[in-house]
Formats: sequence, C-alpha cells, structure tokens
Amino acid sequence: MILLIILLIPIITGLFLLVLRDPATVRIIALTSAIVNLLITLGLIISVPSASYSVNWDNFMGTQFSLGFDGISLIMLLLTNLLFPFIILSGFTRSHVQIPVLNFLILFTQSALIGVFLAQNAFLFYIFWELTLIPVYFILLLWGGENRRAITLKFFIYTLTGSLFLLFGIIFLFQLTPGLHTTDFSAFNQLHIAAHTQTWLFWVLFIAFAIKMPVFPFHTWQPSTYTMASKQGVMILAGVLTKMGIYGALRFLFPIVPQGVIYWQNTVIIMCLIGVVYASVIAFRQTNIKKLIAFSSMAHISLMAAAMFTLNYYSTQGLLFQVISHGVTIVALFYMVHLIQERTSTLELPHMGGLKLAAPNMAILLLIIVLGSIALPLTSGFVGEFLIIMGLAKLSIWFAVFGGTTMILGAVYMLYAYQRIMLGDKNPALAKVKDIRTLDYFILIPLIAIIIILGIFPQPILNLVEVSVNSMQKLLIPANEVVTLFVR
Amino acid sequence: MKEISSAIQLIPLENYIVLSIALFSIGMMGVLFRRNTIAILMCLELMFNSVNLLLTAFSAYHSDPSGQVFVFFIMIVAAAEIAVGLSIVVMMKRNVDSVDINLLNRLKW
Amino acid sequence: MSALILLTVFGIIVLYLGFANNKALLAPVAITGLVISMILSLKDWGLGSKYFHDMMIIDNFSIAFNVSMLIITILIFLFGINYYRRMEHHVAEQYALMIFALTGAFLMTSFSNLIMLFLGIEILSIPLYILAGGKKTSYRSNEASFKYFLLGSFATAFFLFGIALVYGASATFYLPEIKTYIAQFNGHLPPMVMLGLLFILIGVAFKVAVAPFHFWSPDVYEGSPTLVTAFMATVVKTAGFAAFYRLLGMGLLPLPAPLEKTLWVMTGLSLLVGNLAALNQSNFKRLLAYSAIVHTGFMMLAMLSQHDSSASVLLYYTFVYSLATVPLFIIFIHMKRASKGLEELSIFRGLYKQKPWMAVFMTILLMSLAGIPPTAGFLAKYRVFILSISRGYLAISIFAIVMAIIGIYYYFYVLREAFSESDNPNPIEISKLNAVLIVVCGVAVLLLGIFVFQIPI
Amino acid sequence: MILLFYLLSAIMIICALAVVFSKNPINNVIYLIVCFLAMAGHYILLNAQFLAVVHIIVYTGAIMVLFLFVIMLLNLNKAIILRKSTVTRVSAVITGGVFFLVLLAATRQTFEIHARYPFASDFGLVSGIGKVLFSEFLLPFEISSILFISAMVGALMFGKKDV
Amino acid sequence: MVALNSYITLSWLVPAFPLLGFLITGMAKNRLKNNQAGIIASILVSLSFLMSAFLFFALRSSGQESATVTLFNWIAAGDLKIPFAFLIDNLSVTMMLIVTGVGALIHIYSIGYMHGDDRVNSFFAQMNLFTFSMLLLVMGANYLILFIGWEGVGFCSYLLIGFWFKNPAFNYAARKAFVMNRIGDLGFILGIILLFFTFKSVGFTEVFSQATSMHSGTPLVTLITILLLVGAVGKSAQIPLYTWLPDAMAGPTPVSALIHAATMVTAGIYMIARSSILYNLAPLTMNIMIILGLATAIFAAVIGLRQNDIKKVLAYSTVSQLGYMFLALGLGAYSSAVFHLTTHAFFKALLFLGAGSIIHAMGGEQDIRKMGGLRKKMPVTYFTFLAATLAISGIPPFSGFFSKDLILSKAFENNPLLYILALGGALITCFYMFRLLYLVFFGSQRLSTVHPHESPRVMTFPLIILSILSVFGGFLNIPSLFGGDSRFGEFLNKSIISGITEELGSATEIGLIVSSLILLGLVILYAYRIYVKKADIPVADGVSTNIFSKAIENKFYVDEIYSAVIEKPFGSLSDFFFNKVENKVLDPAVDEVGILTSKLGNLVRKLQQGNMSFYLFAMVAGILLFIIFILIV
Repeated sequence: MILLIILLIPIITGLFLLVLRDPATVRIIALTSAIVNLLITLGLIISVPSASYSVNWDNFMGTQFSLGFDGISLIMLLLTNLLFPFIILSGFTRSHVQIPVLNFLILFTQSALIGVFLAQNAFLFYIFWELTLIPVYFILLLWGGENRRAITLKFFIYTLTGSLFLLFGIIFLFQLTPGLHTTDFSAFNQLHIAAHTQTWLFWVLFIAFAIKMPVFPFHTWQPSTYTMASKQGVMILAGVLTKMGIYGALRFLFPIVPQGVIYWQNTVIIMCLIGVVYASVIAFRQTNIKKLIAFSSMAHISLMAAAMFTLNYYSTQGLLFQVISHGVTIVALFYMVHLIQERTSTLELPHMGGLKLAAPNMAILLLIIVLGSIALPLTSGFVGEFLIIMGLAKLSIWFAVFGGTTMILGAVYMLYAYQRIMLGDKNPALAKVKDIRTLDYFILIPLIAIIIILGIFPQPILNLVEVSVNSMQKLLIPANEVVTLFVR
Repeated sequence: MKEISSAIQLIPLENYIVLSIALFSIGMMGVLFRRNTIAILMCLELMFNSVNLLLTAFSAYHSDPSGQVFVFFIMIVAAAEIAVGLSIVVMMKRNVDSVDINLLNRLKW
Repeated sequence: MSALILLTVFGIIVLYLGFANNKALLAPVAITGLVISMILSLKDWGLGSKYFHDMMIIDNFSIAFNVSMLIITILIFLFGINYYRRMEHHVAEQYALMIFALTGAFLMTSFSNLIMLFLGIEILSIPLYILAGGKKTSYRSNEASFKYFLLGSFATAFFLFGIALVYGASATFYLPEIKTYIAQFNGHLPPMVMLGLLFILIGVAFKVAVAPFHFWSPDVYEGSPTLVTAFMATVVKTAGFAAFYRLLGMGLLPLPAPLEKTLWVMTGLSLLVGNLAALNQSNFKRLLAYSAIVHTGFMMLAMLSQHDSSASVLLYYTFVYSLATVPLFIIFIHMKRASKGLEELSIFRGLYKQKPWMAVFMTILLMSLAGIPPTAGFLAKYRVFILSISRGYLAISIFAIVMAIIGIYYYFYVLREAFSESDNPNPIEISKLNAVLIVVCGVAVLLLGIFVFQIPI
Repeated sequence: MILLFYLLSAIMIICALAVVFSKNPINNVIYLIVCFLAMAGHYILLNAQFLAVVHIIVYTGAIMVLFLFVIMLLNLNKAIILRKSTVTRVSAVITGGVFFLVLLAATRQTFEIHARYPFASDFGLVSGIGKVLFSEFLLPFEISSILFISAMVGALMFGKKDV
Repeated sequence: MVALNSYITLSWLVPAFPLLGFLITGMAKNRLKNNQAGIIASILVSLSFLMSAFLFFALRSSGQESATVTLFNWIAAGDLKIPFAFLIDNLSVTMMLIVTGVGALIHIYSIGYMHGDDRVNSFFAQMNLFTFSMLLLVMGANYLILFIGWEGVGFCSYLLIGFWFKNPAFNYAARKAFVMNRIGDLGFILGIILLFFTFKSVGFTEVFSQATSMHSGTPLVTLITILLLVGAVGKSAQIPLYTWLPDAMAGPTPVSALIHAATMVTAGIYMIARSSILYNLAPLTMNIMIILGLATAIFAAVIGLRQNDIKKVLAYSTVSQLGYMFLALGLGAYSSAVFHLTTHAFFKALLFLGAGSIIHAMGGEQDIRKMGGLRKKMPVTYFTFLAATLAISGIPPFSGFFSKDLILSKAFENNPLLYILALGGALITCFYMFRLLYLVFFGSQRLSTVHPHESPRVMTFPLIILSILSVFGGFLNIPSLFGGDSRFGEFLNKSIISGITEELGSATEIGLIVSSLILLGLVILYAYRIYVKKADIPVADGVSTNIFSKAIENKFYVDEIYSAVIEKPFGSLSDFFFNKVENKVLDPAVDEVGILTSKLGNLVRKLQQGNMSFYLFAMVAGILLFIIFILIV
C-alpha cells in the first residue's frame, strides 16, 4: 500500500494543480508533495524491509498491477524522489508561463518513473516506461529552446523505437511462460530460454535501454535534445530518465537472458568504452556548454553501462552508487548551467569568461560540482567510478585503462569549461552579472552536500544495494558456467 | 422445347466458362480502355453479365436453382448500382460539363 | 434480427421526417432508433440464433460487432447534429442512408451465405457511394463519389466472379458447406476454386482497403464530407473486417497456403504503403486515410494469427480504432471551419493555445492511434502482437513494430502542430455537445486502455 | 444446338468488342443491347427461362433505356472523341488479353465438377425459381428492398436540382 | 597493536587542524580582515606541527614501530574494505613533520608575501586545504586514503597555480598541471586496483606482510609497481610528465615553495618509499626508475642553465633534484631518497621563499638578468639564499652535501657510470645555482625603476629558520664515514625495507667526495668568472649563439613537441569525431533512415496519382499478380 501511495502522490497532486491558478500556490503544493514523497521514500528505505502491492489487472493477459521493490529499485526510487524536489524547486522563478501545466507534467513524470522502478510485471513496467516519455515530450516541446519541434520529435521517435522492440521482447517472453501466460518478472526470471534464442533476444531487449541511456552509437538524439531542453526538462532527462535505461537493463537482461548477456558481454563493453572515449574526446572541443555537459554525461553513462556488463560485484555496486551520484551531480551541473545562461544569456563558452569576478560564490559552487563530475576523491563520483574501474579491471586491465580515460579527459574538458566560464580577466559584458540568490542556494547547497557526504560516507548506499547485487551475482554465476559450455 | 432443355447436356461446361471469361475480360478491358464514364458503366455491365452467364451455366449443370436466384439478385443489384452510377454521372456532368474520367484527378497524393 | 428490422423501419421514418422538413427531430429519432436497436441486439446475446434457412446467424460475434458499430454510429450522429445544422438539403437522406448502410453492415457481420455477404456489401456500399457525393456542388465530392462507385463496382465484379467460380465447383453458397467442400482437398485446391476464393477475398479486401486495393480510400476519404469519411473509416472498416473474419472463420480457415501467403503479403503491403504514404502527407483527411490503411494491416495481422481470441482482439481493435478516429475527424472539422476550409495539417496550429483541453484530448486520441500507453490503442496493438508472436509470426511482427514506429512519427507530427504557435489564430468554436463528446471519447479511450477486459466471442 | 451456342457466343463477343471499341455512345448502347439479347438466348439454352425473361426486362428494358435516356439528357449522342493515350489503350488491351489467358489457364487445368443434383430441366422455370426464391431466399429478397430504397434515395438526391 | 598509545589515536587532529582552518577561512572569507586569515591559518598549521611533533615523540617513546588509527569505514563493498585510517610510523611521522613544519613556516611567510592581495583569505583557505590533503597523503593507512590526498593535493595545486585567475596563461598552467597529474593518477589507481586483486587488500600493513613472501620479479608485481610509478612520475614531475612543474610557477611564490618544491612533488618519492617492499620485488621497475631519475636530473639541470626567470630556474632545479631522489629510489636507497627529500624540502623551500622575497622587493620582476647587486640591500635574504645555494650545490657541511653524497655513493656502488652522470648533473646544478646567485646578488643593479628593500620580519623569520635547517639539516644523518650513526636512515628503515645491503669502503668514498668537491669548487669559480667579473655577460646571455644553447633556452622544445604530438592531434581528433563521425556519419545515419523513409514515402505517394485509370490498372495488375502468385506457389 505504501508503494501505491508513493506512486500516486505525485500524479494526484499534479492533477489537482491543474485546477489552480496562482503560480505561487501551485509551486508550493508541488514542492510539498515532492518533499512528502521523499520523506515517505526515506522512511520506506529505513524502516520497511519489504512491501508489495498487487491487484489482478485482467484475467487473460497474465497482467498484474503489482508493485514491489528490491535494492536496485530502491536506489532508483531514492534518486527519483530525491531529485524531483529540486527539479520542482528550480522552477521557482519569475516566469509565469503555465506553471500548473508544467508542474503537472513534472509530477506526472515522477509518478511514471516511480512506476517504472516499482513495477513487478513487465507489462506494467512497459506502460510506465512509455508513460514517462509523454510528459517529458511535452515539457520539451512546450518549454524547449531553439529548434525544439524537430528535435523533440526525433528524441521521441528514437526512444520509442527502442521501446517497441522491448515490447516485442516482452510479448515474446510472455508467450514462453508456461501454463497461463503471464508477464510477471518472477515468471520471466524462471524461464530457461534456449541459448541461441537468448543471443538475439538480448539485442531486442537491450536496444531500448541502449537508446535510453544512451550507449554509443545510439546516442545521437541526446546532445541536441539536452541542448534544446528547458532547465527542468534537461534535469529530468539527464538526472533520472537516463537511469531508466540502466534499471531496465538490470531488470531485464541479467535475470532473463543471462547467457545472452555473457555472450555479448565483451561486445557491449567495448561499445560502451568506445562511447566513453568518443564522448570525452568530443566534449573537449565543444563550445556550447550544454552540449559539452551532454557529451560528458554520455561518457559517464557509457562508463556505467560498461560497468553493468562486467558482471562483477564491484562494478555493479559502483554502478548503482554512481546512479545516485551521477544523477545528483548532473542535475546540479545542469542547474548551474542554466543559472549561468540566465545570467549571461549565452551558452557559448567563447562569449563567457571572468564570471568569477562578478559571481565568486557561483564559481565556487560550480567548481565543487565539477569536481564531483570528474570524480575527485571525497566526492561521490569517485566512489562510484573507482568501483566501476575496479570491476572493469577485473575483466581486463585494458578495459580499465579505457574506462579510466574519463578521469583524464573529464578533467580536461570540465576544467576547460570551468576556466572558460569563470576564470580570466574581467569581461565587460558580464560585469553586472548577479551572484547566486537564495533560491539557488536552496537547490545547490543540498545537492553539493549530497555529493560530498556520499563521497565521505558512501556506505549507506552501498549497503542498500548489497543484497540485490549479491542475488544478481548468484543469478549470473550459474549462467556463466552454462555459457562456457555453450560457447564451446 | 424438349430439344432446348436437353441442349445443355450437349454443350460442354467449359465452353460457358471460356465464354464468360472472355466476356469478363472484354468488359474489364473496356473499363480500362474507355474514357467516357458512360461507356465504362456499360463495360461494367458486361462484366456483371459474364458472371451471370457463368452462374447460370453452373446452376444448370448442377441443376441447382440457387445459382439462378443469385443471378436474379445480381441483376437487381446491378440495376440499382447503375441507377446510382448514372445519377453520379449526371451530377458530374452538371458540375463540370464533361463525362471524361480523366478529369477526375483532383484528389491525389 | 429484430434489431435489423427496427433499423430499417427507423431509416424509413427518418426519410419521412425529411419529407416533413423537420430537421430538428432527425438526429434524435435516428439515435433513438439506434439505441433501441442496440438494446434489441443485446437481448440476443448468447442465443446464437439462425434465421431463414441459415441465411443469417446472429451469434455473439455479430452482436458484438453490431453493437460496436451502433455505438460508433450513434457517436457520429451525435456529432452530426452540429455538423448538419448548416446543411439545407438532404439531411434526412444522409441520416437514412447511414442507417441503411448500417443494415448492410449488420448483414456483413452475420451472414452465412455468400449471397447475404454480397447483398450486405452492396447495401453498405450503395448508400456510401451516395453519401460520398453528398456535397452535390463540390467537384471533389463528385469525384470521390464516382471513384468510390466505379472502383467499388469493379471490385464487386471480381467478387461476383469469384463467387461464381466457387459455386461452379461446390454448387453451394453456404459457407459451412463450402468449408466442407474445401476440406476434402486437404489444402490442394484445384486452381479454379483457388481463383474463386482469391477473388472473393479480394472483393472483401477492397472494402477494407487493404493494399494493393487501397487506392480508392485516400481519395474518397478526402473528397467525401468529413462526417461521411468518419463513417467510412470506422463503421465500414469494422463491418468489412467482421465480414472478412466471418468469411475466413466460418468458411475458409485453414486457408490453403498460397492464399494465406497472399493475405500476408497484403498485410505487409498495407503496413508499408499506408505508413510510407502517410509520412509526408499534408492533408489531414488523407493522413487518416493512410493511417486507416495501416490499421487495416494490424487488423489483418490479428485476423490472420488464427487464435481463439482473434475475434475478440479484432473487435477490440476496430472499436478502439473507431473510437479514436471519429472524434479526431470532428476536431478536424472544427479546425477546418476555423481556418476557412483548409485541410492542411497546419490548421491545427494554435489549438493548444486556444483550447488546451481539446489539444489534450487530441493527444490522447492520437496516442491511441499511435499505440502508446496507457491508451486503448496501445492495448489493442499489444494484443495483436500477443496473437502474432504467440503464433510464431516473428518476422512480420517485427516488421509491424517497425511500421508502428513510422506511424508514431506522423501522428506526433500532427500533435506537434497542435502544440505549436499559430501565425494568425482563428477563433475555434465548438458546441458544448461536441466538446462533451470529444471528452467522453478521450476518456473512454483512456479507460479502455487501463481497465482491460475481454468480450467472449 | 452447339452451333446455336457458337452463333450466340460469336454475336456476344463481337458486340462486346464493339461496345468497347466503338466511339459513339448511342452505338455502344445498341451493341450492348444486341449482346444482351444474345445472352438471353444463352439463358434459354441453359433452361433458365425465368432469367431470360428477367434479363430482357431488366437489362434491355430498363437499364439500357436508362443509359439511352442519360445519354440523351446529357446530350452525348454525337461521337465524342474522348480517347485515352495510346499507351493506356494498348496496355488496356494487353491487360485484358493477359487476364483472359491467365484465367483460361487457371480454369483449363480443370477437374471433374460433380453435378450436385441429377439433371432436371424444369427448375429454371418461373415456378421452380419462385419456390426457391420465396422460401430459402426470402430474406435476401426482402433485404434487397433496402438496397432499392437507398439507390432510389441516392438517385433522387443527385438528380434533384437544389434551389 | 599491543599497547596502542592513546595519544596516537589523537593523530586525526593533525589533518583536522588545517581542515578546520580551511573551513574557517573558506566560509568566513568575506568577513575576515587584513591578516586575520593568514594568522588563523598559520596558527592552525603550527598546531598541526606541534601535534605531529608530539606524535613523533609519542611514537618513539612507545617503542612501537607503527600504529594504525581507524576513524570509520569508508568503502566496503564485498571483500573490498577500505577503512578511513591513518598509519603512524616513522616514515609518515617524518613526512608529517616536514609537511607541517615547512608548511607552517610558509604560511607565516605568506602573511607577509600575500599582504594586500584582495583574495588573501581564499589563498589561505586553499593553502590549508592543501596541507590537509598532503597530510592525508602521508598519513593514510592504505593506498586509497593516500590516493585521496594524492588527488587532493593535485587539486589544491590546480587552485593555487591558477590563483591569479585573471591571467589565462596561469589558468592554462594550472589546468596543465592537473591534467598531467591525472594521467599519472590513472596509472596509480589502476595500480591500486591491481594491488587489491593481488593481495585482496589495499592497506599498507596487509599488503606488505603478504608481499614479503613473494618472489622477486613476479610479473604482476612488476606491473603494479610500474603503474604506481606512473602515478609517481606524474606527481613528482619526472620525464615525460615533468613539463607542468615549470609552468606551475605561475602561482604565488609561497605556493611554489610549499607545493612545488617542499611537499607535493615529493609525494611520489614518499609513495615509492612506502611501497619499498613491492619495489624490491620488481628489479625491472627499479631499473626504469634509475633511468628516468638520472635522465630527469641531467635533462632538467641542463635546461636550468639557460633559464632567466628566477622561479623557472628553481623549478628546473626542483625537477632535477627530484630526479636524484628517483635515482636513489631506483638504487634501492629509499631512506637516502627520503633524506634528500627532507633536506631538499628545507633548502628548496628556502630558495623559493628567498626568490619570493626578491620578487617582492623587485616589485614583481622575475627576470634575473634585470636584477643584481641585491646583496647589500637585502642582507638577510642574501645570506639565507647563499646558505641554500651552498646546500643545494652539495658543499659540506651544508645539508645538501650529506644527502646528495649519499645518493652519489650509492650510484657508484651500483655502477660508476651512474656516478659520473649523476656527478655531472650535480656540477651543472652547482653552476646554474651560482649563476643565479651571482646575477641576483652580485654586480650592480640593472633595473633602476625599482628600489629594492629587505622584506618584513614576518617574511625573513621563516627564511632564517629554514636557512638554519638547510645548514644543519644534514647532521640528522651523518654517515658513519664522518663518525655519525646515520640516525635518520636508521629511523626510517624501521618503515622502509632497503633494497641494498652492501656498503662502500670508506677509502673509496673519501676519494669520491674529495674529487667531487674539487670539481664543485672549479665550477663555482668558473661561474664567478663569467657572471661577476664580466658585467656585460648577462646581456649576452640572452642571445643564443648556437643551436644547442638555443634548444636549451627553449627547454628542448618539449612543450612544443607535446603540443604537436598530443594536444593538437587530440584537438583534431575531437574535431574529427564531432565534425566527421558525429555530424557526418552517426547523426546523419539516423536522420538518413528518416529521410530515406520519407523519400520512399513520397515515392509511394506519387503512386496515388488521382487518376482513375491508373487505379483500375493497379487493381487489375494486383489481381493478376496474385493470381499468378497462387498459381505458381
């Protein structure tokens, strides 16, 4: 029941918002609901070992409206509910354009995301998976920037393309289930699918997640979409939506097609690592700061994807840790970027510089976020990336070397960007830029605090996922043995 | 009369089939061939009639009346259809002063 | 059966009301007739009665489809109240013709003799030929009417030829008998019978606008009065598929391999051609026409994946599709009026700005057509895919999925227009009734997508 | 008897071709009428007297008159040169020919068609047809009235000049 | 830990003080006036020093070799358990003393040096943060805590090099330093990971206790040591990653003294000394270190010959001295390396602070050719600088003599050729240091626009203390040759396992010392002749006469080569990826699918011509095809 409450709070609040007029009230109610949801989630994490909610949906498609969670879901749930208050808070600006609708869409997204992470039935999962796309599409379309019409459509189609393959996969699995067919994950997990089927089914399932994450070479929707997206749009996209891909892959690929995973393991890791290096290298020469961060995010996500496929304990732990860490960091980063854009009315690095003189506090906060992004020790990024690189190294030292290039290249382009924005001599065009306001502190300080606190005390998060990771490892170990036979 | 009623046993069924097919093909060819809508309607009639002939022949060879009843219905329908078709032609002529089928190309792509 | 009779009677009553020049009463009377007819239909549920030497079999299948068509027709009539308000002449005829067409559709859902199928198709078609030309002074309407008529008759000729050939071999028009006749060949049919069956299938395929026999549909949809187009796109398609399914289910299944392959080719072609042609379509009605062709492909997929629940899925699909299509046409009518008669996609611009609720419901409807959850359209596609994948038609399923993606593109293209700013916004006026109806349809589409049920037919 | 068949067939084919190829609409109608008369002969040959009569009444009597009437009404009685392009016409002929051949090929590989009932020469008479029509085929018969109503309404609607 | 000295548990206070300082000066940077920040920072670092000294004595009195202080569990994932722990042993205490001691002096010095800068509070905050990080580095009980400090100091170095952020060149230098360090860091972290996989732990004690039982030359250990070495090379500015260090002189001079001379750059030496057991197992790595160290020592010294910026000279000298330390490490003389590290910390800090004093006096001028005659005007600076110069040149009994001689003799033990090369480097060092000394302090003042004066007390006080240390620091470790007991070395050897055992005969050693001293004297004389006797030389010094000297002057074009070989291709690669791969292949590929479909769509639409006869034909054609299809199939 508590899960249902968590799921429904945002959407019901969102619907309620639609009848309101006053932007201030709308924002406050939205924020309150998000915070309440966060508190409930925290309570859930701390005190409820397990909960589930299940209603029979229909009697002929094997569909259950069943919610439940494990450690991995909890991480994702935590991330979602952690970030959304900030995302809503970041809308407390002077803009008055259709605030109820915007907040409704945001809360709608939140509900859908929570649904994705709690669904225990593949069909339900798919519904929520697609549902996230709808509000996000409108957020992007209605509040986006330049050239948004074409870009949103491309984004939408691209991601949906993947999803439909996923749908195919779900149905395919559905009809494999014994007896009365069902789409419950538990039934899927017990399927023993022939090895050669797994090899192709893997891609059918993976392609949706690969596009969502995105993994090289399925990423081309991402830079333009991020660049065009509005503040809250990009925060949702980069902060949470990309994690859906990771979650989906963890939920679908490993338990259901373990042999497929192992069969394609190296291919996918190499793909991801190409993505890491590729995105990092490209980021180096970007002049648009949002694009730069988009590519940097891609590099980080690619590394996480690679970690996912290393199939060992450290990477998986690191991956799940990094989910939170990256989410928080990238949201802070994009918020900062928009702050800068609002102040300087440009995103082009060559037009900036010397901002630190006008806005020293902004510079410090940005620097800390940048450090989190480049994984300096004692920031959360380090713990995650260290574990990830460790996992990669366990597989092959070369994987670790290429994965580790984010450390170097990340420093190169992030510091370059920082330098171009903040440092340098006084820029007459930006001399009157105002420093950070109270609202910005309310958003940035907690996020930064999370970055640093998780860097110093990562253990709670690591403990949270330990059980799930262990169980996942157990799933894969027998598969490992089977697959060696199969490959021979 | 007796002669006629037994004629059916002398003429092979194949002949009727071939004849019908030929008529049908000619009708179809006419539909493709003509530009005048009225002529096209006539060719359509030819096609229907070839079917009628075929059905009657089969009916006779099976000695089954239902085939002929069907022909009767086809005639009914054909009459109704032609009435509607001709009225459309009349209307068209009224609107564009032509019965040329090639003029019907505004709705496209 | 009583439903059918009642329907006819009401058709004639409406016609007489027309003579009495009582425009205001037309729609209420017609709708009353439809409602009563619906009630009468539902009374027969589960009885499975046969009429007149098995000419008609009214079983759950036909009742379900009939009721579904009745609901859609009621919807169209309700919209018609507003639509026909501006029309001076022949309003009663239009209502009556639609009711007559509906009787034809009823025959198509419940025939068991080819003659009934033939008559059904004709009774459905002839009113439609007339309705398509409903705007007498409009050249486009004329053209649509004549194209529909000529191509329709042409197809009928082939259909009849097919019947003749089958009759020649089997000496019967009864589907069950034909079925036993075919069964004796064990799939190796003599060419003549095969040819006959092919022609019959083509005749029905033409009615539901399956590629490559779809050429009429975009032109006719575009040229016809919009409400008629809505009727054609929904009720006619539903009836066509009911007939198709009945034809296959009662008579021809299991199909001989060559015929089955032919139908698969048609399915694939429909999906492909419809989608590709819709891709760059700028006229909304044509767009929906092409999209209808694509949906035909999906319905074919459901139908050809022979399974116990194929009929149920087919019913669900057609109904859901109709439920989304009709209000879209209505929204289009309003936009067309606002833009002084344009039919381009760009007329939707500024919709969100002016009537946000309408844009929202349009989103839901388009999403349903595109097959995006949580709408009923998604569930419909999902169930189709369950059928086809369970039957092992993986390749065509993947193909259909790829095609669904293309579909999403153009639906969302329209949607994007609705959410864009307009250069010169024209005031959109919409009557309360229509507004309520659009909302009801939108909500229904959502609810059908959320509360899943299956009608046992 | 078989000679009669061939004669009627020849008339039919020739007239049909003439319908297709002659330019004057009036001539077309005349050829078509001749063709239909020949067809009535065929019906008689096939013991379908009822049909033969109905055929002459419906087609020659009603439909063809309707055609003539419309042609007169629309003032199309002079030969209008409405020709499709040569390519189209040639391809029409070719298509027709190919279609004929294909159908022929399909039906030629024929098989034994078993007559359903033993031979009887009287079922095609009015009484025979009538019995069947009003018992087994009563429903279609009644239903076809709807068809006529619709057609009538349509013809009226289209034909009537609105003020 | 049998009798864990309760005092040692307080060791967390050592880094805590600077952290506190950072927080105070950082948070309140807009409130603190004048020198308040500097004073707070200095006091806290001094407290840290006192605490370190206290620990030092506590450790000695406890008689324990080491003590581990675990604060909390940092990361625990499966069998990976990384406590946030400090290891207090002789080596770390030594390093702590150096870091906090020298650090405190430099903090004090900075109060004077940075006086008047409008971001002085930030400066002290960053300096404190640096001290904190450096202390983590030396105190960490496992490689990962060490790595925290390792990266932390790199980051602080980035901040402080780019302290005057208005100058883009400085920012570039800062970034370069950070990135180059990061290259090393990647190697380091990979090394740590491999260490973990090998030993199932990254704690020093656990790793080393297992390593003792391993065979020399194990490939895995060699790989680990090489990877760790990569980290050290980056941090300690060895070939090929040294170029950041000279550029790092962009920072304020106290920063150069603290970070780029005394402490941070020696982190690599500390780390390798700490891992001595592992390195003893990897002869290959040792040889690499010898080659790298020696090459760096000579190469940097040669470049130093022709540098005219006072800080650049010192920077190359630092690189060169670090090379010596690497040489010592490579020779297995870890304690010698640490000893040299210690003395180097004293005299190089002193040199930098002296340089800072000079620059301060010269009003920011850094070109030595424009200086001269400062001896009289800045006596304290002069004398302290002189002491440091003598120390670095290796003149007895200054501290540098003892430490450098130790390394040279170890080199001779290994291979006389090494000795000769190392000695050559030392001579060059001597020459450029004296060149510097002469040009700055002797002759007459060449720039008339400024009026140099002695620096304030707060700056000279640290100079004096450091000069005392530079002079007498060597006595910490008097070799047995001079009747000493190598106490420092012995002290360290409790924490370090030396790689060599044999000792030179005292006769040889005396011979070597004498000959080297003679050569040094000659060099000093020669320098005197060139730079003091001929007053016009400095001008000619700026004009390159031949290719070789031109090459030296331009630092052998290493920066240019790096730029051409790495930076530019990398940029081009980036452009290539973005402009060609992303924008011409990948993105269009996706779009192209759409465009192609849409083109196909237009094609299909063209079929729908609106022409009836076409439709009829199409229908018939379709039917025909299907008929043929079913007849054939």
